Amino acid sequence: MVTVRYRPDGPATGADLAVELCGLTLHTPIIPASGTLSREAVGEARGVYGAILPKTTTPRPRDGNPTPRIAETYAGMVNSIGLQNPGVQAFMEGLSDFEVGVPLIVSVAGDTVEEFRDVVGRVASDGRVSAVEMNLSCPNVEHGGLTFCAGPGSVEEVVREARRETEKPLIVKLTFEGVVANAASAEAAGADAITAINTIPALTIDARAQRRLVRGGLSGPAIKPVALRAVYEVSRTVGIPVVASGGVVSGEDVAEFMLAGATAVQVGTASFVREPEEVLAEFERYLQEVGLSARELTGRVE
Amino acid sequence: MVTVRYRPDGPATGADLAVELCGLTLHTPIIPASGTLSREAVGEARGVYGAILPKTTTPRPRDGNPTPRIAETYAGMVNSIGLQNPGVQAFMEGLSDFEVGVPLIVSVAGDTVEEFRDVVGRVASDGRVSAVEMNLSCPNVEHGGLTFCAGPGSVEEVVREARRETEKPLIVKLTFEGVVANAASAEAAGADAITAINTIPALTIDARAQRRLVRGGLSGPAIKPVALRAVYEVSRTVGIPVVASGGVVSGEDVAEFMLAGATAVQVGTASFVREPEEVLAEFERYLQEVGLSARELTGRVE
Amino acid sequence: MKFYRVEVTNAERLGGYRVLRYAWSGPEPEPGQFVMARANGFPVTLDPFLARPLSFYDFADATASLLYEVRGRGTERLAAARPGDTVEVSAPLGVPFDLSDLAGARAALLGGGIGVAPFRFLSRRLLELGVAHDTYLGFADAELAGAAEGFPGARVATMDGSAGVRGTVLDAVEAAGGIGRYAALYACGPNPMLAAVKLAAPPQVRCQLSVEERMGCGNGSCNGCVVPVKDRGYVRSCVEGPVFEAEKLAW
Amino acid sequence: MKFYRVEVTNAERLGGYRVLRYAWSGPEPEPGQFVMARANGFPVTLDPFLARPLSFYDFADATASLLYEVRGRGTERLAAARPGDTVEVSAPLGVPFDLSDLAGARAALLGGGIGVAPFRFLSRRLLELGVAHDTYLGFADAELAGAAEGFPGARVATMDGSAGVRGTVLDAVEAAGGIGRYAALYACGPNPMLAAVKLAAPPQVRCQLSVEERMGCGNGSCNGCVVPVKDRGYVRSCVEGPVFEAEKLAW
Ligand SMILES: Cc1cc2nc3c(=O)[nH]c(=O)nc-3n(C[C@H](O)[C@H](O)[C@H](O)COP(=O)(O)OP(=O)(O)OC[C@H]3O[C@@H](n4cnc5c(N)ncnc54)[C@H](O)[C@@H]3O)c2cc1C
Ligand SMILES: Cc1cc2nc3c(=O)[nH]c(=O)nc-3n(C[C@H](O)[C@H](O)[C@H](O)COP(=O)(O)OP(=O)(O)OC[C@H]3O[C@@H](n4cnc5c(N)ncnc54)[C@H](O)[C@@H]3O)c2cc1C
Ligand SMILES: Cc1cc2nc3c(=O)[nH]c(=O)nc-3n(C[C@H](O)[C@H](O)[C@H](O)COP(=O)(O)O)c2cc1C
Ligand SMILES: Cc1cc2nc3c(=O)[nH]c(=O)nc-3n(C[C@H](O)[C@H](O)[C@H](O)COP(=O)(O)O)c2cc1C
Ligand code: FES
Ligand code: FES
Repeated sequence: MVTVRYRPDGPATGADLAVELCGLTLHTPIIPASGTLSREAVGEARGVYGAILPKTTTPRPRDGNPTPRIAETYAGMVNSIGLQNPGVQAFMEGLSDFEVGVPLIVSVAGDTVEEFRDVVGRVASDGRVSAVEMNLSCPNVEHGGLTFCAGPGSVEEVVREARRETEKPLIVKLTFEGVVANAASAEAAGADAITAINTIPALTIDARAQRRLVRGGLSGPAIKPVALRAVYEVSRTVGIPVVASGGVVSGEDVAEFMLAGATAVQVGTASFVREPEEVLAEFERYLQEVGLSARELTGRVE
Repeated sequence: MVTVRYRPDGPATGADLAVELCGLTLHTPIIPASGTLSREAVGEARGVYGAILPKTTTPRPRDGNPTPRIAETYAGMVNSIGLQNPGVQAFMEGLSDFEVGVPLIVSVAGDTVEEFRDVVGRVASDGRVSAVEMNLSCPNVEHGGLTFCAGPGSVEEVVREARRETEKPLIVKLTFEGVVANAASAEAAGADAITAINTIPALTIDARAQRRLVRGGLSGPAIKPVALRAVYEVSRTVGIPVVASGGVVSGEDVAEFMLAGATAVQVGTASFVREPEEVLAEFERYLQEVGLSARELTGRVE
Repeated sequence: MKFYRVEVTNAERLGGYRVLRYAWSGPEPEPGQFVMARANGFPVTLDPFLARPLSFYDFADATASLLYEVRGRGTERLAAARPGDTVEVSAPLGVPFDLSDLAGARAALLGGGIGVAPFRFLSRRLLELGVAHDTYLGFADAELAGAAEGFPGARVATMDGSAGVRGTVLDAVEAAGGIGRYAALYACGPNPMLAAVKLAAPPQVRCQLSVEERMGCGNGSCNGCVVPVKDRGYVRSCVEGPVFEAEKLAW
Repeated sequence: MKFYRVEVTNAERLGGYRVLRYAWSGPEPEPGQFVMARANGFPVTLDPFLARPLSFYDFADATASLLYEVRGRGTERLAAARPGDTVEVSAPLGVPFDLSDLAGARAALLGGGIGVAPFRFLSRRLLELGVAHDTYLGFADAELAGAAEGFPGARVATMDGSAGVRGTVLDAVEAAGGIGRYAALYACGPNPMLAAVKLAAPPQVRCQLSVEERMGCGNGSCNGCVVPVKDRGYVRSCVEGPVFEAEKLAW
């Protein structure tokens, strides 16, 4: 045992935490953001997460980018991991590490529409997978340096094709730029839910060394108000559920995203600096104070 | 006199701070960001700023939005002031408050291309005005809720029209979304410089009160890495100078923006929480340590 | 905005509130003025990011005092400062109470909740000027009303009647003879209270209200702290206030 | 990641570095493991945002010690903690030095700069195990070499020759009889030093290197701290390291 527990939280409050997402029952609305929960850390979070969501997997293994891959910024960090992953085959072989008795959502990406379709089909056909999250913030090699989020056209196409592969819930994860239009076209193409938002394009420079440090995506509390705006607007545009991602640090942040319109809320970078259990405990206390259940929060703010 | 000076800075270092922006000589590369330096506070900053840049003025007076207009966020703030200003006529009558012996850049906006052209012509024809900054992050009433930054087309049109009105330097201020393409079309339409970036769309919610607090733009240190990315990419796309705006808090931040490609750097929100003089002093010490002049920094990082 | 790192000379509780004192040899504050205040940080604290406006509770012998309620993170961090620690404050800001034309007049000082803060200082100044005045303080309950200790001679009202007159600060005025006998009113507190004072003030009485709006900068730069005024849209309460003539406010 | 708020029992200087001790009754650390550490904040400090990896300098009597160099804001804030203050640390993390197969062997511990940190603890453990070993420490100059006090019996090199042997830690090994007589090498320091140790190590010698990469999480979640390994692309140094067999690293 340890000397002092960090911010002891008192007894569980008995608040009603369960939410429904695309027909799945999540016993809490909190989900790890893709790429921020390793298989080694899954155990730590038992009981906290309503679903498990591992790092994006791709058709072939990827080594990822050279270091430095991360840099700290004011209230956030910039990462450029480069989707390092062992490829979908090895990933599926190790999938049991992520089975902890809650729904398993698998994040996928590909370089082309074709690849996306294949990888969606591949993971969705596995009985252990409850839903698929398509990470569209990755480069579409058939369209130069642009990502699949570059516009409603490419979103539509890739989602429509993926849709043919499965009846399981298909969650489309979008970046901030053009999120409202992109969400609408994802819905039109058959998406079952939208995750908003991925990291925001950013850069860090080391002034002393006079060199570029990391060119990648900004995450963490810094981006919270931007993500909140995206969730608010997307949830007022589409009829499908919205999963929030971006800057959640506290239980009150979770509540704000749900009030803005989210059905479930991802915690990413904050899990590097806090125990997600504390976030959940704060959220429970919030629910108790306001006398509401988790699902009653969704979209409650005008 | 006061008991303790905040972070005493020691003697001036004698670093060479001057930069050239569109033919104007700025004795330091630091400029106040539009909307963050009142006439009451101009005096405080004497000697610090290489140019003065007051809040955006519009053809007619604007009352602005009801309160709450500001909310604090992690390492930043969201504002929705609503371009409160006395209108260009009253603004020009009070312009002498902003004359402190350095170039005066006037920020303007309008609801239509027509209004933009008129207000640019109006301010540029005044001998006291050295340059005009066009704030394109304001709604283009002829195109619904979209701003002039909605795409390269509207940027081109409004800049081309404004360009007819003056030979004075025309600086086009852009928001993050689509900044690279928009900067290219501003240049094509005759802009002399680009300011990047304005605030990022954001929202705050009061979880306790269960109400929306402020729907507006995020500024402050939180957005720094996003602005840095924009400056880096825009300066590698256009041939005209780039003025940085977004999240500068320290002298090292100023250096990073210049290394990324900026010719001058605006300080906005940070001036609410620090004395800009300290930022300049830190920047001077940085220059001395690296043994470079301010203008040698621009674009020095690959 | 310039912030000064000042040494805390005293930090104590007063009723439900806290007092923080610091040595100040800069421009002398006037009653009704405020400072932007915050805990230390580097280069500035991000926890929280903005400084907080707090009125001068007193100023004497080169020592400034603030009286504040711990509401959120900004005041919580200030409350953690112990004597010898430093905090960061701006110079005195804003338009103070106007004390001209008070010769022979009797004034009433009306504070609600933490809005009582400026009235110790104002009362001290009025005493110096020889202006007769009464201080009325309204609180939620007796615990908070413990702060009345800091206001010698003040009359107290509490909403729950647990100390002084039951009701609002205006009920305390009523109980003491009514508002009619004053030639000048100075009020500070939540907006509904200020509106009630404005409404209760007889037409011939000069009424000054100190308003409380969220502030971003404190020096007029952000346009965040506005209040609506008659015929002029919004004005910034940090530079054109926080003290306003009641009749100027559009509420 | 779970952080524990622990009380600082001791905070002092050691040469150019600092030692911080805290009571720890959680899982026992092993030499070569590290913690993620940071100053307090709410709900977490944003100044700075991420925690910092620091090796165990020692662990005995339920007291953990860290030895660190103040480089930037993270270590600066830790250095401000006084005995009685609290800081936040994770449980012990990472793969420790492998101490199996050492029977009868002689080991060398090679630390460069702040990379000396893990070797007090490792030396203590080797003593307990009865493994003969020598400790070599390389520093820039005599001031930093003051830290050698924390490593009883260690031999010192300084780049400027102001203390011990002039040169690198490998020069100190050379001066003491060469690297050939060791069956096991343990090294920690900047990457160029680790590469030099790997190069200098005779083929039959088992060589373990503790690498230093920027870390985001410390528990394998962010993939930020990777090092290139032979035939396998990149592996995460926080969970598959920080200690690696030298031959596995692709550098
Ligand atoms: C001129 C002036 C003088 C003042 N003098 C004093 C004084 O002498 N003593 C004193 O105690 N207080 C005084 N105040 C009030 C004081 O500034 C606030 O209580 C303080 O800023 C609270 O900061 P905090 O960090 O503790 O709380 P915060 O965490 O900042 O907020 C507390 C509450 O405000 C709400 N809130 C946050 N942002 C907004 C927003 N944009 N709009 C509306 N509500 C919001 C929060 O939800 C929360 O409930 C004064 C205010 C002004 C303007
Ligand atoms: C496993 C492990 C064990 C360690 N053990 C110890 C120990 O016992 N004692 C000890 O003192 N140190 C140890 N370190 C190093 C220690 O973690 C760093 O010195 C510390 O994180 C510095 O933090 P800071 O906030 O003081 O400095 P920072 O301000 O974070 O940075 C210091 C320097 O690093 C540069 N930098 C910042 N970001 C990056 C990036 N992404 N890539 C490259 N450079 C960057 C900065 O420009 C700056 O020059 C260990 C590191 C690891 C990985
Ligand atoms: C280190 C790191 C790795 C990430 N990897 C992925 C990924 O593989 N797939 C993905 O969709 N998002 C990835 N993200 C984005 C997160 O899932 C999340 O959308 C984003 O970080 C914003 O949330 P946060 O502020 O809570 O971290 C990653 C983020 C970080 C910080
Ligand atoms: C309170 C406030 C008011 C602003 N008003 C304007 C404005 O009138 N015109 C404009 O172009 N930008 C305006 N801005 C944006 C700033 O000029 C600046 O581009 C932005 O805040 C990012 O920089 P910063 O992080 O340094 O504040 C305003 C920003 C703030 C915080
Ligand atoms: S607080 Fe910024 S204008 Fe008043
Ligand atoms: S520090 Fe995050 S994976 Fe190692």
